Amino acid sequence: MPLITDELIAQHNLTREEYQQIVTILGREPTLTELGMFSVMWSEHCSYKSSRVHLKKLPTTGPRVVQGPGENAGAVDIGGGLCLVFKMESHNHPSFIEPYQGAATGVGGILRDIFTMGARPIALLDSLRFGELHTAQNRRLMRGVVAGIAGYGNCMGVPTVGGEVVFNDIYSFNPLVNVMCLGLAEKDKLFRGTAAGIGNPVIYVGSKTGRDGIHGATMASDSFDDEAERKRPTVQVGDPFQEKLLLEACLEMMAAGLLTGIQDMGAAGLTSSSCEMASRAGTGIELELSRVPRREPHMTPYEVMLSESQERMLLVAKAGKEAECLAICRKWDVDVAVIGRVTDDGILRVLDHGAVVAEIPAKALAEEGPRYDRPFAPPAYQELLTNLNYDIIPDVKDANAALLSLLESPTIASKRWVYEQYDHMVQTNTVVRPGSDAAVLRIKGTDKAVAATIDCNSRYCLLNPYEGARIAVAEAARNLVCSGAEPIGLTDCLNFGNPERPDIMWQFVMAVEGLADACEALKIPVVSGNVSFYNETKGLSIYPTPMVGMVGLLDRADRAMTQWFKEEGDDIILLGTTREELGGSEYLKILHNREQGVPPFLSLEAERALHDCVLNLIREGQVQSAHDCSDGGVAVALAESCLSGPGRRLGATVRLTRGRLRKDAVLFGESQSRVLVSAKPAHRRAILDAAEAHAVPAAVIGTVGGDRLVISLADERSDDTVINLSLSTLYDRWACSLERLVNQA
Amino acid sequence: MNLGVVVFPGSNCDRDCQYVFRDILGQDVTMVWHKERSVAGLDAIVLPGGFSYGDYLRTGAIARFSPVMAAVKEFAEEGGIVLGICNGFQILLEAGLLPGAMLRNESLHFVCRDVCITVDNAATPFTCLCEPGQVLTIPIAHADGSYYADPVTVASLKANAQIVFRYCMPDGRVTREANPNGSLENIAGICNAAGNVLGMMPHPERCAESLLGHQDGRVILASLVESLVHQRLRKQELLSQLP
Amino acid sequence: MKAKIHVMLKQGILDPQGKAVEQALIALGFRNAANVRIGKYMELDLDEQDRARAEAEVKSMCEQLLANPIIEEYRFDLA
Amino acid sequence: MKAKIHVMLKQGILDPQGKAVEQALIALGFRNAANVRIGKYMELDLDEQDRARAEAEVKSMCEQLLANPIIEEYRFDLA
Ligand SMILES: Nc1ncnc2c1ncn2[C@@H]1O[C@H](COP(=O)(O)OP(=O)(O)O)[C@@H](O)[C@H]1O
Ligand SMILES: [Mg+2]
Repeated sequence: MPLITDELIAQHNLTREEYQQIVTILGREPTLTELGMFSVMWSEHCSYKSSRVHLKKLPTTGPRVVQGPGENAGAVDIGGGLCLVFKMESHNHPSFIEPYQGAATGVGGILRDIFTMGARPIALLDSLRFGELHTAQNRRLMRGVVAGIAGYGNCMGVPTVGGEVVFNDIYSFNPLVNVMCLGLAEKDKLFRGTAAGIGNPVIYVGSKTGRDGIHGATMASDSFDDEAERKRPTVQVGDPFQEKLLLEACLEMMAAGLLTGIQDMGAAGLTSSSCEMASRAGTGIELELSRVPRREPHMTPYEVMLSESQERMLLVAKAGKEAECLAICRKWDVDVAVIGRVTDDGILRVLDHGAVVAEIPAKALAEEGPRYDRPFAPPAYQELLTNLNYDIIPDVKDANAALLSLLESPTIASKRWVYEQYDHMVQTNTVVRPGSDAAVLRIKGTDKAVAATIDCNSRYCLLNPYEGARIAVAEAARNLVCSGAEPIGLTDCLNFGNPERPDIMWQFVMAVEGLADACEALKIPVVSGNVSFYNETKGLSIYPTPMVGMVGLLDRADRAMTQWFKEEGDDIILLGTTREELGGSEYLKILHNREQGVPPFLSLEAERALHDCVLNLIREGQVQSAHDCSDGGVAVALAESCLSGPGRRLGATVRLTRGRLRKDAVLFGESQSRVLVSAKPAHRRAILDAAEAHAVPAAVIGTVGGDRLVISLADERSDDTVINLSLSTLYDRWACSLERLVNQA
Repeated sequence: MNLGVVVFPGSNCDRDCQYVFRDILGQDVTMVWHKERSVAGLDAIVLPGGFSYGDYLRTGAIARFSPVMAAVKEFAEEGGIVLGICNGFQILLEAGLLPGAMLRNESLHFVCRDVCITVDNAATPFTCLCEPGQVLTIPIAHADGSYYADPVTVASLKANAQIVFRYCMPDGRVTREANPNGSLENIAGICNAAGNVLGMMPHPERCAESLLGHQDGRVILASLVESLVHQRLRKQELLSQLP
Repeated sequence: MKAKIHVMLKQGILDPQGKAVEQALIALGFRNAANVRIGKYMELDLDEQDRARAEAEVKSMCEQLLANPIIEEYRFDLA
Repeated sequence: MKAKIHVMLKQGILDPQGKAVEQALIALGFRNAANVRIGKYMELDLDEQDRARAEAEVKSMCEQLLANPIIEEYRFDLA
């Protein structure tokens, strides 16, 4: 029995106090295996020790909530006995070390979280952050991550229908790879990760266990430093074919009524799945490790308990159903073994050939880990970021050039190069494919559809984490609304730096409060989520990036709306108010190389009114297109509506009233709560009336048609054409830029 | 009609094919597990898209040894109608039911998008409702779709009108620009010499409803059903003429 | 016995992967690299002492599964 | 000079391809096949006469591009 030394404790990322807590719980010194189990379960990644006190502020209830946070994924009711199960997760650190496998196994993990619930996965979305593509390393990371997501998702037959890609050098040494998955289940047939029924068999299903990713969970709770090199062997290789078989086998066992509980073996593998299932049910579990299928010889109990080999599940079957479970697994050619049983003593007891190697109260491991209310305070530099004197920034001279620069900046440019590598049509539900404000998927056997999107402007969050988080929620909801969907649920993935730093913790606390307030105001419950801390390299933190994944519901799939113009002669109407707001804009970054200022103002009342108005217009068939104004402002939104359709591209002639505002603010400012719609002229009156009834400012700003985008700015004295570009010029810059940047030598 | 959709481990368009034939075209569909050894009672067989056996080693290479493939081969030899879509096409090539082989896309990337194909042969059971030269818009989704065969084989494909679909521009011109994967002769789909086995890379089942954008794939699937009806009538006629 | 099997695309068949790697090598500054070709390499253990039988068996594996004779050629060693 | 490069997954790293092929071989009746591992094989011409320099160059190619040192190992011959 090795002596637990201070060094060993430090290697396990446990503090002296945490270790003392372990000794108190056990009433003795832990064994090495026990120390390993505590260290992974009490890591930031698994225990949420720094975030839990704040996450409590998020609103998690609502009439549609079937399952809130606390399970493998959340679920909302979509009527007709069905529910939508969804969650988002990060795989940032593994993707930096090995982009293809890191991203691929990230997809594998979130898929398991969904089918664990008894839901068949119907869609994936991915939200990515990379450094700018001027370095070979950033290009390699991007190529690898996209290929990894494609490699796994495509093979699984789950369409990747949406997401985000944003570029900023702050992510060069810590890219973000967040993946969200949606699944569909019958509401009363949801499965949960509980080990109920004393004496029930505990069954291991899936890939054999190897020495993969041992300490993956603690790695995700640690920053990168030069020792990243040393940690490399922990990379895991994904096997999507195995996962596909596992998916089918699990769904078949669930449908046959053989199971009482099920959980994937994700971070912290067999340890987390077993102790969490027991803890939720208030039971214990006894495992015999010699029965665990293995890929490598001579694995120690420590390694078996901590392995993060992919594509594995832990099931609790109903007593007497073992044989049927085994038969289904054999049919699908997946490894399976009965490795333990449910006990009544609340203890996770691990045996190796009959000898006890670990004996820990399951609740202590899963729920009674340390909790920290870490100190937080705004950083001294915060004021420098937001103080921006606009007098020193000249107004735009050549608006044509400015628009083209924005359209070809990779954050705004078309993401076709990415989403064409993803199968986004398999399962034949994709009504709105990637390339519009939100993806829309019909629900077979009903008239309904669901929409999904991920959004976060992390520059806003840097400048003001509270406002930035509120805007992320508002923008996600607006994207759904523009697709004709009513927002019904939210999942988040909170990517931040080191929580032990008060400035980072301040960003986190502010962001969570922003999320909470926006969700409260827009009545959108948070049903699942994930926290990823320690996103920093050599002391440099990423921008605070609270990714918001949101789902919406359409009563009629055939009313799904898209962002592109449809017909010559249609009116173009701008809903919402344009203010002089350039702070944190893509325009300031691209044209003036500044990431500064105050993010745009957001009134959640105005936002709600806008949503009600737009949803009504779409439901009544009064608009032909709807597009949210975000990065790059109205000018970019107009260009996107001209260019992004699958058929013939349509131009537009637009006149914007400038008033006393700067030209660049009118064209490229990112004022919130604005939507661009196009409509047949016959509907103009009804639309303007509806807008007035909802107290939403509305202006007819132009007409669809021709093969140019022409924008003029008017004030009391003049009416100047400031943008006049052919669609082919615009298209070339916007559609081909990303591919050019990724493939540059 | 009773169509069999074969389910290999790793198939992932099997349910899409089931849905389109059953719910959109109103036919009976039987899901055929790859370990079955008989396809008795089926009027036609569909090998769906996906990643059978993960497509590890080569696409379709391992699936061709599934027990059901012997029965499929026999069914085809007796004139039964067999449609292989995407991975199904790759399996038919590996199994030798169609000539040639599939290479990695020239771009080396998986590609998922709409393309145009022209119907080069409108006289097959899969295209009988098409006009010759008709241009269809249809999605592709594959990483290994660059069709290859030696020059002799290609010549005989041409001579026998076995090239059924070719990638083309929206106006029907078959150009290099229209080729999404580097396929020889812009080949998107070929049939066997007898005409009863078709393999195609594009996915007709993904565009058979207007809700999904367009429904050009429907004419291919409906042709297949129409051909089965004719085949049955012909059989009945022959039977009635027997003494 | 251990079999070591090499499977390559036949000469004359376009190898876009080889070409891409070649271009990447040149971009990295390896200007004197040329004719890059990429194939598969497989190793397996064969529980068989008789060399002739082992050879026949591996040949049969290659022809049935490991290589596609339309586009690929193979060679193997036994040790 | 010609470089012949073998790239394999490191020992202990899951090799899904190898596993699938092994199962297929066994299903085909090659019951004495085991431990199938699949890797990459690359050939390239190097316009370089000096053996030591060539060796250094190929090593550098492998480390920078041809192999992924995190999960793969490589070896090469020059001829
Ligand atoms: N930021 C968050 N907001 C809401 N719920 C969260 C958040 N982070 C985590 N949760 C919830 O806490 C639970 C544990 O999350 P996690 O450990 O990521 O799950 P898993 O074990 O599947 O990785 C989940 O139910 C998750 O939905
Ligand atoms: Mg989970």
